[in-house]
Order: sequence, then structure tokens, then C-alpha cells
Amino acid sequence: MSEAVAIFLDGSIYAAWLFLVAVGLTLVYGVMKIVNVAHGATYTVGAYAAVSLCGAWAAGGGNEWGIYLPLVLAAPVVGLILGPILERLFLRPLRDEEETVLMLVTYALFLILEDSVKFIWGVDPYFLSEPYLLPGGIDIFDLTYPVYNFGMLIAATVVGVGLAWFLSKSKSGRIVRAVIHDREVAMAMGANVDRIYLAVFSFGCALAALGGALTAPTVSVIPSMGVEVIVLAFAVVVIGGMGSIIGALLGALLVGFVRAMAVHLLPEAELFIIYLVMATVLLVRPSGLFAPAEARKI
Amino acid sequence: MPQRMLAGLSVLVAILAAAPWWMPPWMLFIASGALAKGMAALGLMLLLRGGLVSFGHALYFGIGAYAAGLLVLSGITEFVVLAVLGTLATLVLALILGTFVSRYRGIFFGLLSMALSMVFYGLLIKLQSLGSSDGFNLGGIHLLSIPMQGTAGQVPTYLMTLVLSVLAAIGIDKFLRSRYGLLTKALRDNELRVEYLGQSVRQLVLLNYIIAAGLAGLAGVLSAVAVGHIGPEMAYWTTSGEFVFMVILGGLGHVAAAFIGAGVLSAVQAVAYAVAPNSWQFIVGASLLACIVFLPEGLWSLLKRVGRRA
Amino acid sequence: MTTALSTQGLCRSFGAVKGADNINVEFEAGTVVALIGTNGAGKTTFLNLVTGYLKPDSGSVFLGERNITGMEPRDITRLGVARSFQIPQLFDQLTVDENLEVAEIIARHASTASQTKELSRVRALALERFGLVPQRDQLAKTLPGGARKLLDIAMAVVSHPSVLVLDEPTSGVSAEEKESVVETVIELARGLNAMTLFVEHDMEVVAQYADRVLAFFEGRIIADGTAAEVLDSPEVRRLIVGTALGADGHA
Amino acid sequence: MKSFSLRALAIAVSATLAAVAPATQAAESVKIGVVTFLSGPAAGPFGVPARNAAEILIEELNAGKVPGPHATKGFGGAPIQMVLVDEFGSTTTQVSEYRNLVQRQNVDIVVGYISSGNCLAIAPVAEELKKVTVIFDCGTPRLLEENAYKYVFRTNAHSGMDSIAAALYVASTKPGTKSYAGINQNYAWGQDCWSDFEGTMKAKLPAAAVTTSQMPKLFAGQYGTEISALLAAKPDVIHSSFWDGDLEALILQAAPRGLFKKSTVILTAGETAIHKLGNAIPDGTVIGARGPHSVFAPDTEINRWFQKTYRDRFNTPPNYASYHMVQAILGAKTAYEKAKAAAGGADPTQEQIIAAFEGLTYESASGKVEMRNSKGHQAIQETAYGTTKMVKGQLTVTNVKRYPADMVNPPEGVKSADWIASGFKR
Repeated sequence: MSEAVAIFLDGSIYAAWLFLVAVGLTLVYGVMKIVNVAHGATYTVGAYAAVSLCGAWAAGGGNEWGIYLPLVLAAPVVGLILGPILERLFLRPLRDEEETVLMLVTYALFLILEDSVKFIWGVDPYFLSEPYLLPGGIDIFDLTYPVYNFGMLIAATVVGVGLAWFLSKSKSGRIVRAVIHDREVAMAMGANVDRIYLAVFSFGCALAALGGALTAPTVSVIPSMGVEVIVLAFAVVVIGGMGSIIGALLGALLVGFVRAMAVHLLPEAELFIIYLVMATVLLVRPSGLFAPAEARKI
Repeated sequence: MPQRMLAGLSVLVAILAAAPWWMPPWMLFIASGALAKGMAALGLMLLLRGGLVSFGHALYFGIGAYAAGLLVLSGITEFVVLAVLGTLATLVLALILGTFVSRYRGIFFGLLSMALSMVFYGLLIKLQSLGSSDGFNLGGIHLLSIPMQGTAGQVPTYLMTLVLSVLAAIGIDKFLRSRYGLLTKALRDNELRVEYLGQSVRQLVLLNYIIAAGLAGLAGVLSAVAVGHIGPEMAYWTTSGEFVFMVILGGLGHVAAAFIGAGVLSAVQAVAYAVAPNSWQFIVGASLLACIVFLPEGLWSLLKRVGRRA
Repeated sequence: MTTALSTQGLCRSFGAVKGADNINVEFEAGTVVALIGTNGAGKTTFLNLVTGYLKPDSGSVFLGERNITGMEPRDITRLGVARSFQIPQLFDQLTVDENLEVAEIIARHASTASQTKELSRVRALALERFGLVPQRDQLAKTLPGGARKLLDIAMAVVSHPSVLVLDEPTSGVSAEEKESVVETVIELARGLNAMTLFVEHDMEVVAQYADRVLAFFEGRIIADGTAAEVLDSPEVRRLIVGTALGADGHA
Repeated sequence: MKSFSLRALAIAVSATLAAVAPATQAAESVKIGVVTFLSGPAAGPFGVPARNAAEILIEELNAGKVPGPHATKGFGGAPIQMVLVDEFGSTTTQVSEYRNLVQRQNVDIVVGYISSGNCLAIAPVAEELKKVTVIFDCGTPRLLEENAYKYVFRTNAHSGMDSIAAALYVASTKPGTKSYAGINQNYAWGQDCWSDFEGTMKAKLPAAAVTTSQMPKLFAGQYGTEISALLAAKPDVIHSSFWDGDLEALILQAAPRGLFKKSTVILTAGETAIHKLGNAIPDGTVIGARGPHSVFAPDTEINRWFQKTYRDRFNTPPNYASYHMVQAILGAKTAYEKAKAAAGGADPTQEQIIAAFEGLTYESASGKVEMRNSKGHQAIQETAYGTTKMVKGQLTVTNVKRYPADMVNPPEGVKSADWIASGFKR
């Protein structure tokens, strides 16, 4: 019984983390058709930004419990600075290139950003464990879980629900959905694609940075921390269906639970379980679980 | 123009064939590696001509290498056997996987290929008997009585790689000029129409996929012989990424472009390592970006322009 | 006369919308048949069902005696059904000549030597009749709208089909070119003795070239007969021609 | 744009040529190629501390400021010139960079390699190019157990020692251990360390049983699920050979969940974490340093000098990777000088260096090193484990137990795994 509960909790927590790191990727793909490899580097930058902002907060004598403010603030800061730079300078001029070329552009940006992080912050790890340790832990059956992990669950829920609300209820959200469905028609209807792309890409960067910032307290912050994350986030997004928010959620849950089961019951399988899930899902549903419908006329 | 191009390429091949007499040994090693990788990139180029890009092509590079490695472990060290069986192993696997993968298009084809290569990578990591992530060394490989490894083997290995590369390039060039080449080009433009003219797109993709895999497998064997060591990283997604990088760098204009891309990337890497050991990633990333922005058709287009002006 | 193509109880719906509602029809070999109807009446759905792009919910399609229901487009094409598209489906990065060459290469796949010769003849003929000779070495993407349409049709014709399916051959073609395009196509099709199905909004064109006209409405055939019979039927006048008048501005 | 790209090409070509032209060098200096991770995940914990150690050691050697037995300037009076190479990148790249060092840069000795995959691949190339190559950190026993190499030396003990000593520490400090578990990275190093530990435990504490062996992917970063599984399994002892960011993440994520309180956790490479993460490591954690390095290093003049010089320069104490690097360079220096003396003061040949290096015993900052195994090419050394304890906000290591070299290293000619399987027969 306690094992089932542990699998459920571990799976949910891991899924929340996966969703946070993957949702920006799927949004950017859905709107711009860009598989953004630089997402991983933005995640890293987000973690470092959180380290610097929280460091400044602590150095400035900020309230101990207030540290969550600079932690979360790292996301919009990175999104607003990095997003427009990357989109305006590199992605907009190359917008009409093929998907694979755009993917390579973002791969190049990934390499550049990762080394830039090294220039700015060095290779020595940074630690930002205060936000993780501060709220302590709670016992569930006989396992202790850090409260921070449940904060992660809440953050993922807020992001997911917020995004769903924005896309379905707000006017700009409906325009974004129209672009996802059919860029040409949306343009013909007067959608300002330039502005939408800029906003969506920056928002995607902010989401990646949020993932990095919220992860920072639980890991050692090093320049290469984004490499593994990008591959994982890809797997989640592909499983869910590229461009689908609900798909990213389901992909994250599927990977989270399958992996938790593997770790608890069959630890040997952990290594490639995610790729196995990905290959299986693709073999059964070639576009992932929830690929958004696209208009195709003949 | 074609005549001049042919002449230019012949001169290039002649210069490369003479490399053992003018290249220092360390550079010859890089050249061997670049040619082998260029061969893998050539296969990827064929797929790309049909509009498909694989982010898991290193799977076949790894399969070729590990097939050769297993043969060496079982005592077979004749190069011809390694090359033939190594390539055959990749062809068989490509036939099996290709029947599934050929259903996919665009980014899904790329990512499914990547997932498959990562499953293979995971499998290799699991195999402690094959050295897990550390891989293992293979030595004593020879062609008849000519050694292919060690100091005496460097030149034979290089020349063999060159000969096979040139043969592969000529073969693929012929293929691209055949009706399959035209169909492949058509495929990239409009799959729906290809189907509506009565041609199975999957069959065509499968054919290209198998050829591409075979080239990567042979490249894997050659690379294993030249380096003398194989490891799971040969099948890792970053290796696949490197192949894609080479194709984009060279361009799709000509079969020689894949090798030019491979050569230039290897040179950029070597220089970046030497000049800036702390920031070579930055340099590689920046050159990739510069290439896409300034040379969207790849280096080949640059050579063609220079050739036309001369 | 023999039956070239027929359907039995063909049904297909898209959610609540009925794209095809129990269609039973037979086409005689060598005839030229026009499909008319408003947008969304089910004309293109019918063509897509016949050529395999869509699979029917129920019912069957027969090519001669052969049941081709549920077959893939490529297999149906190989059996002799060729089609053109409302939006031309070309190989934009290939030249006009290469576009036709691709079509010929694929058609040649299952042909005997004498048929191969015939294919080359049809290809040359199509190039010439459609006036594409001057542009033969141009990339397809550089062609103007009318020429794109013609090339699209020419590619269908090259395989020397027994059934030729044309989805709005004159849409996007300028008013002046319209007549000559249709005339060229129909003439070529008759020359190849191909049964031709074409979707057309221009009733003058329909009246002039079609041996038989089918009027579609809400996925059903509401009128079937010669051009005069169908165009004069009150239901067609009320449901189709009237709106066509309004939409196209001429009739 | 046309002219721009042409110019770019021209610049690229001339840059290539410039980089490719052999660097000029002072004839009398000894050139050492140093290969270590400058980028990638292993750079922070190992590569850069090792590079830092190489930098200051070479500087101070050239200035003649190193105390004790290594006071001679440079290598036997000749100044040392260092050529630095990044170890990050594929094995093929490493082989090509090695050839570059030997054939283009004409280095006299290569010191390097942290990754086991790299050191395995480099060894036959060193033989081919006939260049003395000193492996300073890579752990796999396979390097010198599977092949006899003439030019390849390893101055650190291999990873078998770490796991054997860890199990011995458990057997002596927790003889009542009923159950144990492992969490190791799923790649060769993690797999080897776990099987060596398990093998030794079976021999020394046959009554103890394995509850779970967790094998997360290398660089996974998130271990919440694994920690739950370990907590649920309730083992008395947990073995982990984690290193780098993974180690730090494991500590950060597991400590607040009480894993370190409920079980005794042994971190065989834990020493790299204590300098940066000292306050997060709970009391009672068993720490190793892959040899008598860092906190386990003897209180000698040379160690005091190294600690001080390193701290003064980099504001942090040196970790075991720094010690490994010092041990390798000092080994090369000792062999070089011995060979030079034997050659009557002339610059020694590679063969003479090898003759001097084989079977050499010398003093490093970590105490005595014996090049005893694998025909004098593989170092053996004592090792130590200790338990952490916070004293006045400062992490200290108590209950240190030292294991003589012979107790934790297989006898000459015996493979580590066979030795463990045989129940440690001598």
C-alpha cells in the first residue's frame, strides 16, 4: 500500500517537474513550429538567474521567506531579456527556413548560450538550497517528502491551468490558438504574427527559465545542467503530441508514473524506459497522444 | 561547368590520395575520421534530399562499429569481413526498423529515429560485458597481410577510407541522377502528389533509409578501425547531431558537399580545441549559425560561385 | 457500353455533416461527366472517396468490375484513375519537364514496352497541347496560376488513365483562358478515350462540354442527366444555379 | 554578401593554418601535455580543480618553490611548459587531440584523462606513438589489467580500491549490518563500483542482504523517486559512487528527507562535495576520497605547502582530483629526474624514463606511492574512509580508518574482480 502511495507521489512530483520544463517547448513548437533546442540552455540560464537574484536578495538583507520572490522573478527576467534577443536577431530572419534548419539554429544557440554561461558564472557549482530546505518536510506513511516538492506540484498546476485559461478564454489566447491551427488563415484574419511570435517565444523562454529557477534549489547549478533536460523535455512533448499543452501534461504524467514504477519495482529498466515509452507511443500514434489538428487542403 | 566541376573534384581526390605524403600523421588521422563521418553524412544527405532528417542516424554508425567490434572479439580481424558483415548488419536492422520508421514524416521521423538510437545506446550502457559506457579496444585488424592499425596501418586505413568514400560518392551520385534521384527530389517537394501518381512514398523512403543506414554502418566500421576503440557514445544523439551539422554545412548540392562539410567541421573543431580549449563549443555554435545565415545552401554553393567566377 | 466506374451506397460523414449520403452512380467508359453544386455540397468529398484520399464509412467503389473501396490512392492510380487538384500539387523545385518526367517514370513502372512508348507520346502531347513547351525548363514554382493548373492536369493525363478526375480545372484560371483550358483538357481526354469526371462552377462550360451532369446537394445527388435536363430542373435552379449566379456574377 | 562570405572563408582558412603550424618552443624546456575536462559536467568537480593544481604545481616547480623531495627546478632543472587540452568531446576527438599533442606539439610526456572510456582508448595510441603517458585519475581496473602497456602509467590506484575499502569500513564500524542498498550512476564506473562493493560485502559480511540497487541515468539530476525507493527499502547501509553535480543533487535532495539519518550512507567519491556543500552533509555520512587525498592526506611539508598555495590562489581547498594531478606530475618528475641521473645528466629518452618509472616509489602530497602492479605501471597506495561530523559549524572527518595498500589492492598479476571473488586470497 505504502509503495503504491509512494509511486503515486513520486510519479506526480516528477511529472510536475517534467511538465514545467516541457510546457514552454510544446507551446513554442505549436505556434512557431520551432523545435527549440536552446530551451535547455534557457533552463540553465534561468537557474543561474535565480542564483544571482536570490543571492542579491540575501545580500541585501531581504526577508528569509521572501526568497521565493526573486526565485520566481528569474523567469520573467530571463524571458524578457533572452526571448526578444534570440527571436529578433536569429529566429525572425530565418523564419521561412525548414523546421530542421530552425532546429539546428536553436542547437547552435544552445552551444553558444552554454559557453556564455561558463564565461559569466564559471564552471564551479552554485548552491541555492535555502528555498528547498526552508519549509521542511512532511511524513506520508513512513516516507518524508519535502514540502518544496508539493510547491512544485502547485507551480505546475498554476502554469497549466493559467495557460489553459489564457488560450481558451482570453482574446489574445484565441488568436494564438488560431495561429497554431492555421498560420495563413490567422494572418489573413489580421493576426499580427510578428508580435505573437515575439510574445510566445519570450513566454516560452520564461517558462524554461521558470523550470530552471524552480529546479535550482534541488540541484547543484552547473553549466551543463540543461543537456539532459532538453532530451527529456523532447520525449515528453513528442509523447504528448508536439504543440499540445494537454499533451505535454499527459506525456509528463505518463513518463512520471512509468518511471516511478520502474524505479520502485524494476530499477534496472530506468535507463531507457522513457525512450521505450516514446518509441511505443509513436509506433501506436504516429503524432503523439494529442497532436493538435492542422488544416490541410487538397 | 560540369566538366570543370569534374576536373576540380578529380584534383581534390588526387590531393587527398597524396595526403600520406604531405599531411603530418596527426592530420591524417583527422582526415580519416572526417572521411568516414562524411560517408555517414552522405547517407543523411540522401534522406534529406527526400525531405527527411534523422536525429538518430548514429544508431547505424554504432551498429556498424559494434558489429565489427564483436567480430574482432570473436577472433576475426580481416578488414574485408568486418566491412562486409558490419554493413550487412546495419542493412538488416535498417530493413526491420525502416518498415516502421518510413511511416513518419518531418520532425516525428527525426525524433523517432533519435528515440531508437537512444534505446540502443541504453542497451550498450547496460552491457557490462562489452565495457558499458567505456566501450572496448579493437586491435590487430588487417587487410590480407597489410596491417590496418598502429603506425604501419595508418596510411592503409586512410587510403581504404578514401577509396570507399570516393566509391560511395560516385555510387550515390549515380543514384541521384537515376530515376530514383528524381523521385527523391519530388518526394521532398510534394509527397501527396507522388502517391497520387502511383508511387508508394513509404517504399521510396525505405529504400533511401536503408542505403543511408548502410553508409553509416560502413562509416562506423571504418571509424572503429581508425580509432581502435568503440563506445556507446558513437550511437549517442550528439553524434547524430554532428552528422546533421555536416550535411547542413556542406549543403545538398552535390555528393562531395557531405565530405566537404565533414572536413570543414572536423577542421573547425580541431582549431577550436587548439585555440580555445575553454570555449570551443561557442566557436562551433557560432560557425554553424554563420553558415546557416550566410550560406543557406551550404559550403557547396560557395564553391560553385567561386567556380563560376573563375 | 461498359461501366468504367460505379459506386454503391457510398456514405461518409464529418461529425454531423454528411459529405456523402448514400451515393449510387454508374459512369460509362469514355463519357465526360460534370459535377456541380455549391461549396460544401459534397463534390470534392465524392472525388476524394473515389480516388482513395478518404475512406467511406460504408458503401463501395468499383473500377469496372473491381472493388477498389478502401484502397490507397497510389494503388487506385496504378489501376488507371488519375486526378488533378483544386490547389495544384506540383513539385515546385523541379522544372516543368521534370514534373512530367516524374509522372511518366512512375506510370512506366507497371507498363510494357509499347505502353512506355505511348506514355512518352502522351507526355509530349500534353506539354504541347497545354502550351507549356516554352516554359519546359522553368521551375514549377515560377509558373503563373493558369500554367500551374495546366501542369497539374497534364501530370494526371500523362499516365494515360482510363478514368480522369479533375477537381475544378478552371479555378484560378483567368476568364479569357477558361474556355480554351477546358476545351484542351476535354479534347485530350476524349482522344485518350478516358472517362472524365470534372467539378465545375461555370454553367456555360458545363453545358458546352459535359455529356452528363450530376448535381450535388448536402452529400446527395439531387439531379442526374444531360446538361439541359439537369440545369433546367427547378430544384437545381433553386439550390445551385441561383447561388452560383450570385457567387460568380455570371452564368 | 558574396564578398563577405568569401572573406569569412579566407579568415577561417588562415586561422586554420595559423593554428595548425607547430608552435615554436624553447629547446631546453620539458613540454607536458595536460588533458582534463575544461567543459562538460566533469569540469567543475574534477577537471578544473585538476587543471588548477597542474597550473600552480608547474609554476612553483619552475620557480623551484616546491618543498621536500621535489625541490629541484622544473624537471631536473629544465623548465616545464604546459599544453592544455579539453577532455570533453567524443573519444575520437580525444584520440585525435592526443595525436595532435604528440605529433604536432611534440610534447615529451602526456598527463591526463579522467574518463575511463578515454583512458582505455588512449592507451593503445600511446603505445603506437611511443609516448610516455601518465593517467592521473581514470578509475577502471581494465586499463592495465586487460593489457600490458609499455608507455602507459597510472599514478592513482584504480576504482577497485575505493569499493573494497568502503565495504571494509562498513564491516569494521557497523559489523551488525543486516541489509544494504546502492545508488550508482548507470554507466561503467557506477556499475563497476557497485559490483565491487557488493562482492566485498558478500565476502566480509555474508549475512547482510541487498535490498535494492538503484541505477539512475548519469546526469539525471532528479532523484526524488530513487530516494523514496531507498527510504522504503530501509537498508542499514547505502553505497554510492556518485560524483559531480549528481552527487551534490543527491545530497541536497536526500538529506532533508532523512535518508542519511535512517541509513548510513557511504559516498566513495564524497570528498569533492564537502568543500562546497559541507553544511548540507549530515553527520554520520561516510566519505572517501579515492585515496589518501585532501582531508585524508598526511601532515607532511609538501602537503602543507600544496594546501596553502592552492587555497591562496583559488580560495578553496584542493580536492582529490587536484591531488591526483599533483601525484601524476610529481611521479613523472621523479621518474624523469631518476632517468636523467642514470643517463649521466643528459636529457633522458622515452625508454629511459620508462625504465626509471617502472616500479618507482615516490612521495606525493598524499604520501607514499608505489608503482607496483601491472609490471610496475599501476600505482598502489593506502586509502582511508572517515565519518563526517559538524564541529562548530565546520565539517570535520572523524573515525578515520586507514587501509594499507596491500589490504585494498590486488596482488600483482591478479585482476581486481577475481581477487574479490576469491575472497581476497594473497
